Amino acid sequence: MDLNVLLPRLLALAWLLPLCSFALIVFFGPRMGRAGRYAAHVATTAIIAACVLSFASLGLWLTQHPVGAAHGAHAAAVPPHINGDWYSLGEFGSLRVTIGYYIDALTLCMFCMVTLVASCIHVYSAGYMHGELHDVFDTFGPTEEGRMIRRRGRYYRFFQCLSLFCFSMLGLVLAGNVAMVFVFWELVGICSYLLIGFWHERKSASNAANKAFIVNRVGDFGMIVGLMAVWTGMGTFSFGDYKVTKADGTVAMAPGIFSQVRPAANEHKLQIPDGMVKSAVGSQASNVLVGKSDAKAVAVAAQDIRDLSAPQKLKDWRSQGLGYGLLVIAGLGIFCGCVGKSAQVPLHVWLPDAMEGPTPVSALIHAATMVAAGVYLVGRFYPVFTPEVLMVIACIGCATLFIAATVALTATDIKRVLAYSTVSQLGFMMLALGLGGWLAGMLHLFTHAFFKSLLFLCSGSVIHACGTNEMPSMGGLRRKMPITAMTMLIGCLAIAGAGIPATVIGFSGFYSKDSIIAQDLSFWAANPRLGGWFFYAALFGAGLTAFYMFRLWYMTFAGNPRDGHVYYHAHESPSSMTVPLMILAVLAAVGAWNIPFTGGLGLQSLLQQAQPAGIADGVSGGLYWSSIAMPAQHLAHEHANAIKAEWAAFGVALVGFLLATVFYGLRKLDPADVTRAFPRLYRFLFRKWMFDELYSYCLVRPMLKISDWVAAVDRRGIDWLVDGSARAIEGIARVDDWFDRIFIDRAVNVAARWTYALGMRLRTIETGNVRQYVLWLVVATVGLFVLMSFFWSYAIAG
Amino acid sequence: MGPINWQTCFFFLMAAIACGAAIAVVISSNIVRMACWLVLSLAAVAGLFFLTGAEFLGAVQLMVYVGGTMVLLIFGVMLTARGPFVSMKIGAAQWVVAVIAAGALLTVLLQAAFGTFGQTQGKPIAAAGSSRELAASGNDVADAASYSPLGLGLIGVRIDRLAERDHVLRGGMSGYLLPFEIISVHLVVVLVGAAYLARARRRMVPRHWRGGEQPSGVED
Amino acid sequence: MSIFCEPVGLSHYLVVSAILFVCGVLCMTTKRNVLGVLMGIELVLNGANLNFMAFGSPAICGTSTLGLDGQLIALFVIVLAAAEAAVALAIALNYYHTHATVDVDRGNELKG
Amino acid sequence: MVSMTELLTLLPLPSWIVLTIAGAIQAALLLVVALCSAVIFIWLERKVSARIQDRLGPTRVGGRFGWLQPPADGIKLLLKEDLIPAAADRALYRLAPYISFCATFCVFLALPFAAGWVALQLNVAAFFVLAVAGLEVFGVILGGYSSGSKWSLYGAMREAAQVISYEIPLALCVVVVVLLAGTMDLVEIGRQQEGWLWNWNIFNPFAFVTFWVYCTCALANTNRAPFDLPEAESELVAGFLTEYSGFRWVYFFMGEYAAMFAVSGLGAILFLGGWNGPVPVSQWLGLSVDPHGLGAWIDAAGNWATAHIGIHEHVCFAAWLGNLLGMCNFVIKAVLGATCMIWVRWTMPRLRIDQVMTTCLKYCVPIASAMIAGVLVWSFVFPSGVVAYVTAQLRPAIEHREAAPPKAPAKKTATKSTARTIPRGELGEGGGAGRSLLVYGTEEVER
Repeated sequence: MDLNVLLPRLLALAWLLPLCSFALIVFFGPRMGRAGRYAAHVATTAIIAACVLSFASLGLWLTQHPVGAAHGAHAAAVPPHINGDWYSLGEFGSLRVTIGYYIDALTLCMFCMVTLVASCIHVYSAGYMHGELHDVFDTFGPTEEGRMIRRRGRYYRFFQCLSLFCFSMLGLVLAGNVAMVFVFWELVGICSYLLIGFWHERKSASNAANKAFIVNRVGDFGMIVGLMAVWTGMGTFSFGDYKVTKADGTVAMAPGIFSQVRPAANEHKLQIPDGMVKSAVGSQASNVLVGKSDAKAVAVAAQDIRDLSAPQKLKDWRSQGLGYGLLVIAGLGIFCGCVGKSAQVPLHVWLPDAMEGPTPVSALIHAATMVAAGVYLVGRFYPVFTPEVLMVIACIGCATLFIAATVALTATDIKRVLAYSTVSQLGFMMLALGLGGWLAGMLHLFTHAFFKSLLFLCSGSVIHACGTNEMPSMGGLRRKMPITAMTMLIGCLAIAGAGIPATVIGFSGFYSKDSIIAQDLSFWAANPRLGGWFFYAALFGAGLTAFYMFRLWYMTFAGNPRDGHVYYHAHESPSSMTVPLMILAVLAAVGAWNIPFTGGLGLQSLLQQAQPAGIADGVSGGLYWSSIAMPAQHLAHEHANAIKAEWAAFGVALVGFLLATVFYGLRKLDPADVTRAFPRLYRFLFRKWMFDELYSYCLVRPMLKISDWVAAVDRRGIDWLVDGSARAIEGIARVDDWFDRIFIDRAVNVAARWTYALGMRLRTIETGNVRQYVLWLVVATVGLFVLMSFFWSYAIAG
Repeated sequence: MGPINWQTCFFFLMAAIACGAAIAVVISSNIVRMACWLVLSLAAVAGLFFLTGAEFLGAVQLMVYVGGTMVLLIFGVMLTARGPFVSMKIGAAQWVVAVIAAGALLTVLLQAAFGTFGQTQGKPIAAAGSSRELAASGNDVADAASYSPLGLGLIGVRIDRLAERDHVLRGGMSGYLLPFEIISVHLVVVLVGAAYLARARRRMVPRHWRGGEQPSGVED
Repeated sequence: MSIFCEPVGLSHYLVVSAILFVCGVLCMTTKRNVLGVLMGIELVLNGANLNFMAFGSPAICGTSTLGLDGQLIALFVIVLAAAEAAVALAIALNYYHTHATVDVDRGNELKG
Repeated sequence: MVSMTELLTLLPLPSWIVLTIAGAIQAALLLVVALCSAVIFIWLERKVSARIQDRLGPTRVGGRFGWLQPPADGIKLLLKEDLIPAAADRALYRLAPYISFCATFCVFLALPFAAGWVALQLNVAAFFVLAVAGLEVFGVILGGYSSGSKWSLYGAMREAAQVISYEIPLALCVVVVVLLAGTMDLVEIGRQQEGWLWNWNIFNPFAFVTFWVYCTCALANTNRAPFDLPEAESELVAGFLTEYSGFRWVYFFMGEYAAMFAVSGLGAILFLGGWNGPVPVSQWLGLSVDPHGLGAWIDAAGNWATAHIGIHEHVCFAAWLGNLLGMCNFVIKAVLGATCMIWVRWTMPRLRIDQVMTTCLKYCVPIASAMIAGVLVWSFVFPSGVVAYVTAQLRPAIEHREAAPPKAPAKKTATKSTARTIPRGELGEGGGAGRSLLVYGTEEVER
């Protein structure tokens, strides 16, 4: 079968399998075995089948589009892709809302990564969540009276949500238009809400769920603005070109978003879409017409509106930069959504709190689904971003990586450390993307998915064994749980970017992080004034990453046990949990390697194939901020640049590692001394840069104040009105009641009495004697005859 | 004096039997005798049916009514075989009232009946009286009244309305299929209901026996 | 003898049916036995049936006849009478079970 | 064919006397048949039972073939004292035996002994037979009740319950054949089975099954063993016959034996070809109204002979002979059936009352119902029976309704009987066969 037909079907199947599993568990979950234990099998089967399908699709794709071929064409052309629509929900004017697909190498890689990681997490969850198979005494979530909650297990519901989560994420990846992306974007949000709040009896969990949801709404608001800008300016939501049937029946290709922003005619360089130019001209002219400043300007404006359909004037307007603002707004809006979803500063506050969910959920959110969605969307939408937007992305990413890395230094909750490390790594990705390193950013997305899911699952294993999240009560666990310790060590090495500089040997993080640093470096070369900040921040963040990750490892596994009780009860996890760990450990180590004997087939080359057209060569300056120059991507790979970056990264990581070893591994120095030396800084970092407090002061408290005020108005004013009217009605009712009693009731009673009396008279007729009734019948018949004979002469047939 | 009209002869015979037996039913007080008279009366009515040319209905009358009455008889014997029930007399006053009412009814009905006297003597059979014409007309009657037209009538084909000018009337308005089905369902329901009503009960204590003796356990 | 030479007309049948009907009514009013009442009902139905037959017979009514309708209705009446008898007998049996008698005058609990 | 009434019209008498005499003669003939059948069966019963049970007496005594035994029985019973118990309801007690016998006798009225030899050719004959046969139980109940004896009452109740129950499957069995034949006229049913052996109804698979159900029900309806609970001598002395003696007892007995003949005869007509022999001999001989063949010679010879006697009417002697042959066939079949009943009586033990009811309600009724359904399907698959008849009925009526212009026949039909408008042939048996009781008699005069 043609690949253009087969691939969408395969991927749709892989996409819908988790939905089927969701539906099955929704309807039959409680009946799947005792306490729904087979729900896990259903969900796992579905996701593993989806994984197999995804890899099969990837294989099929490679038969048609080998990775080497893309190298030659290099950026000059639109990357190979398949797009189309399965089903059209409706057309409203120029707006087509469809369920479509846009499949390229990125989509396929995302599919494989998501389904693979999710499969591991599903298997892991089957072991991790076994506590939910029977009634649960929730020790973490006492009620307000302080009693423990006893509730039924919700094993099947967990897998139900997991399936829906996978379905949503796959749908987001597969989506062929922004509207569909948005729908699944929201579905992902809902799933995360459900899963973070899985133990919703705990106040902290339900708060965290609400927080995640609400913070994401803030980002989504920006995203809706961006969507409106896209629709206004381009009249379509579709990524790729799509077929339209014109009024005369001919089928023509209409340009999608990518073609409009980077038309082939313009050598895939960024260009303001016609629609945006026109709408900008229109709004400008109408402002003039409404203001009526002077006759000449009005005439020009009127002429502009008349000329809207003339193509030759478009070029003039475009050269004036009309509509560029709309394009920036579109990019910023979309990125705003990504900020929310990918937990960038300042909307990062929900992610650490999301640790309240079960650990597999954290792994899923942090690695494969939720936060990856934001980065994915930035990558997908990359052609639309102007240099200004890219700078905003870079700044936010830079801030995020720095802030999160510093906070991670002071955290003691094992999951919280990992959460901030995630935020920090996401900052790395955003930074790379913002500095023009599409490839570096996306590569880090994938490698990070592998090692972060590994780290989370390891931490879950530790928590499972110890029954606590607090690292200060752990220690020395490597003897009790060697597999977890080893795999976690691999994860730490990977995230720290361990590798041998100047060679191509290293863990997966080594490739991605080094290419990010290299990108920073080349950006610095292009922008001497600005780039240094980014470079040093990234370098510092990389060092901190190595430090806090090994701090975590040492505190957990090395040394002597700090809490004998915890240590005594600790044990290695069951194989259903350790096997996924080992698989992920292998992936974390080799994930970024090229597969041997395939001519350089690997994650990097695949991603390179998917690189959007026209972004590799860089740009010099935007319309509003002309001093920026985005370097061409290949500059980062220049040997000198790359070597420099590798050594720099290696150096800071080594320093971080050594510091961690000294402080926590060998315990030569006491970290408490450092804390005591900088108490304010420590408190500032320990309170996570006071973000929660800031929001509390700026937003939550004023809101509560306003609510109190409104409530007071309600109570004093409106309640008074309502009560008064009720009292008035009550008075009327009393009068009514009196009237009822005196007049109507009496009338009714009199009638009833009469009826009763009549009935008492008439009852004597009812003798209960059947024969007498017959007699009455006879008499009545005769009487009727006689009566009729009076009125109708022929009644008695006379 | 013309030739004897046999139909008339038999009519009077049957009518006399029917009426006499019916009066005997009223008069006799023994339930079994009543049933016998009733059978006789019904059989005579069946004879009258034959005279009107409806053989099928006559046979149905015999079968259904005689069978039904037989069951009545059995019940009568079973339920009232004990001495005091065999005859339950009523007072003379009630008799008088009943007879007066019935007499009034009879008067009215007879008035109506005699009202038709001489009004419809449609067929020439009466005037002719010769046996050949009688036979011919009898055949007509038979043609119209045998069971096949009856069955066809049930499904809406009306042999006797073929000459009707109005095609709606000629169709006999509609068949009797729906009433027929309703009747059959009705019969089934009735049979089930009757079987339910008459089913054997575990305890059959008459009301007035129950009143006297309370079960001793109730007071405790 | 002349009466036997005249053909019978509709009114002859009507008279017979009237007598049957009235006898049935009398039976219903004067019998205290449940079964006697039932017999009265049968007589009444028969009187009515005879009317239908008479009106439906072309030999008696000539052209202005009910035609087959008369017979069909009579057929339905007979069937319904059978059904009625079945139910009535079941009721009578129940009555006997509850009252230990078949005297209808004893069943006057609905007396006002 | 010249009929008896026609012969009688030669006498100088008023027609009503002629009719009365003719009817009386016919009735007398049937009575003779009924009585003879009773006498012969009583004799047969003794012989068969003696052979089956090794009784020595009946096989030896009573002249040649024991012919003296029935007269001896008759004389003995006639000479017995006619006792009426003191507790009896005298009128009913006397009436009961006659009712019982008359009901059975009425069956003979509608039973065709041969193609032309039937006292009363009714178009609802099968129905009529069932109706009047059911009346027999009346006499039994009245006799049982009026005897004033509990044995009699018990017997009568049993009889009533049994007969009423078994009338249902019996009627269903008859309906099966009626559906097959498309008519209720017994003469027509018999005529349809003319020809070779395989034309008999019993060779229809459904009718074959029905036949055995019919046999069972017929046994039960005539109170023959193993269904003789009403007179179970070991329990109820003699059931409803306990208090009867003398000639009244004889009436009951004759009623029972005549009923045996009647149900056997009905079975013969419905299932076994009636008066038609297994081989169509009479057709080969032309013993019918057919003017060719041997029949014509017989007619000619017969007419020559009658002309010499002084009767100048055309008489169809061939048909008369054919009827005689048919009657022989019929009687042989009926007697064989009755013999089988006797055989069964002396072979099978008596059933309990619950077994009797089970047989009826759980076996006979469902089987007969299933056979009705089956025969309906049969008729649709092989539409030569009832379906062909009904469609033949329907077609002219519908065509007439659709095709006839409303004006043309209006004048004519308005004055005439509506039924006349249908050609007689299309009405099938409805035309020739449908006569009322009275009309039949008057028609005879005209011939």
